[in-house]
Amino acid sequence: MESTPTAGLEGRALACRRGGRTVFRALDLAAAPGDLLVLRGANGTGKSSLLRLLAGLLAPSDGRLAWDGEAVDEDPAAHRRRVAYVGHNDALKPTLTLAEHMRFHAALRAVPGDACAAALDAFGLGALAGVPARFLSQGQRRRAALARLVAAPAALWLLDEPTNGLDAASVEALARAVARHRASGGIVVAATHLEFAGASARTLTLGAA
Amino acid sequence: MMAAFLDMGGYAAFVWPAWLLSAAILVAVSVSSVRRLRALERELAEAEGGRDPHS
Amino acid sequence: MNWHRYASPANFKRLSDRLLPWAAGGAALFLAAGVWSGLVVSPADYQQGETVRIMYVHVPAAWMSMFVYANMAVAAAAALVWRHPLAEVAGRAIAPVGAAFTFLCLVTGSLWGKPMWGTWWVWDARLTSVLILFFVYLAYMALNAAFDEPERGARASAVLALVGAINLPVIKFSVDWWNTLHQPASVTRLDAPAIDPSMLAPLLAMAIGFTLFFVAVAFVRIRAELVERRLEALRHARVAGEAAAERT
Amino acid sequence: MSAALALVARDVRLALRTPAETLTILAFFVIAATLFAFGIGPEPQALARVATGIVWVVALLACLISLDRLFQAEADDGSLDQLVLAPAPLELLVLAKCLAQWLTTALPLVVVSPLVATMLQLSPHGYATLLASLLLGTPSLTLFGAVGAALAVGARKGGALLALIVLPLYVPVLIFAVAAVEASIAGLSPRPHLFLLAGLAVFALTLAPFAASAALRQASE
Repeated sequence: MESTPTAGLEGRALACRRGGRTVFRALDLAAAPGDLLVLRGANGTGKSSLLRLLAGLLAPSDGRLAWDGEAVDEDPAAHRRRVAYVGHNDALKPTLTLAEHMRFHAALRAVPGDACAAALDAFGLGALAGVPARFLSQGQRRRAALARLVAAPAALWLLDEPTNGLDAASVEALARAVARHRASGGIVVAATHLEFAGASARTLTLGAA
Repeated sequence: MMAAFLDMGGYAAFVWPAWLLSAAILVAVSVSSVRRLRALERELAEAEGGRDPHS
Repeated sequence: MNWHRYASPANFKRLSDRLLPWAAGGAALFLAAGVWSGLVVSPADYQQGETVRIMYVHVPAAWMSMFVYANMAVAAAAALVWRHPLAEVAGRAIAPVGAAFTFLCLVTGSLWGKPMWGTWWVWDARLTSVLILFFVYLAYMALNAAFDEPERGARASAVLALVGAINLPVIKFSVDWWNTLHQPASVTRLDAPAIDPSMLAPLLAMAIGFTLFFVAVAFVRIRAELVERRLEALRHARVAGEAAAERT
Repeated sequence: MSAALALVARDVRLALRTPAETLTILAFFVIAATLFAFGIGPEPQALARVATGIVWVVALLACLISLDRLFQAEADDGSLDQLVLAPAPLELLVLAKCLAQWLTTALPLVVVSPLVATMLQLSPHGYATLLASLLLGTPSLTLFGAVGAALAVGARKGGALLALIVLPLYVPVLIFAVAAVEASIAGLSPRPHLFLLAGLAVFALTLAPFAASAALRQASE
């Protein structure tokens, strides 16, 4: 009798080929609900590739990725519902205001109405709701991306260098959001250099071979 | 007889270019392909010879 | 059945070493027979005279342009559905050969049309369709080469090969429709004359000769692609090796 | 479904916020047509004979050049990842993008086409069918163009790449559309040609979203 399927995310012997080369091979990882997994490793060791693989943007060239024991590629739509991915750039259209971005995001991810406003306030962007994105600074743009992350009802957060360009207060806001998400049983996998994680964060170092 | 054959009933200007172009294309494709393969294999031999070829 | 083992240059080399001589030898044999029967033995056509001999290269070239594209479409499907490494490489390897045959078909068609209609280019339905097929080949090769990363180019052009394969019948139908709409009564279709047996032999000999030639060249070109892919991997590995060395 | 409608609304709003893009396409449509007049000469009979073909070819080219930013802009600012990762099927979102593109580019072309047709001395019998053929034909142009635009995402900048990919797919649309207009000018019924054009639009509607989505998934790997 197969042991009870491990809850949350589990990758076994994952391999990733990208740009004609094998970025990583035979990589195992597991993240149970409430976990925070921090990816460490120099540039080019595959942190971003792994995050895109976990998000389902990139198919593993080998190995198996499972969620609650069930292979992820069996129900890609369900996996897309449970993933919120923040990449390097912030997906902002210069001529649209923050509020318009949030409204579109809300429709795209089926976000309940009030969550958007709360998310903007959580990152101190409430006052900037009516401002077109082209006026925002690098830090404000990053916070706009994180606001949409927080608003989305996704169990698995995949963050690629989320603290780039953030000031101390925003890093603090992100840390609180991560803690809240973990407390509610969510999982966070983040590639970052900063120690914003606080307590009980597990680390996976890539390219250590 | 040879002259008649070459003349192709007055259509030499069309029949011969057609066949010669066919031959030219077949030769060009085959020669360029083989030469490309040889050059790449030589390059691979050097690259792999220089270091221990893994998997 | 693990096809993947043929993806490595060494294994594929063994396969092609066994089959290549047969394909190349067969091609030479059939082409020689085709030349001999096409140019010397078979009679002139009572209507078109000697120009009918152009048909013995024009029609096989047309068949090859479609046969090679069909191979590309199958390779594209295999590359996209099963991510088969050999299929990804095969498409890129044979496309230029298909384009060469298509170009040959167009030029010989023009050489065949000139004595009959006095113009180098006849907007005959079939010739026009082959012209569009030629553009699709060019688009495939352009898209294949338009990415820094060869694998990305291979998969993008594979999608185009399939989209092209689905659209070619529609394009063929629309060109025929367009041709019949603007059909001036005088221009008869650029049709091969009723094929009587003495003309069938050279036609088939040339067609088989072209096909075997294509198989032989395909082996050579696919091997070259696999070797190039291997070199690419070695270069990446060396760069990664250097990066690792710097870090320690 | 609401995601798709939200995407259409967002893209239309984006287009309205930067009207220059649409106006440039319309300007190209008119200028290119006038170039043909300079090439063929002002003589009305000469122009009238080729007017249908010119109007349609220039409309087709205008549609083509408006498409290369369709997905590349999304890829550049990171929105493409969010679209590919959206719960809604990517094919539906691609259709939404195409609908928005059609509304903001093809429709204006259709509105301006009588002006261009008049400049090219199109016979009066052809106007109604010209509009019908453009309305029925431009969806196929947008959909097949979207496949080309998706395939070219991330490709090295080559202006002609999109044209080389997409123009062969445009041939049937051009043939049926011009045939329809020519038929009505000649006093014949344009219906068979327009039906074929409509059939082509349905064909494009079923093929393009899947091909474009496959290309977009590759682009975001």
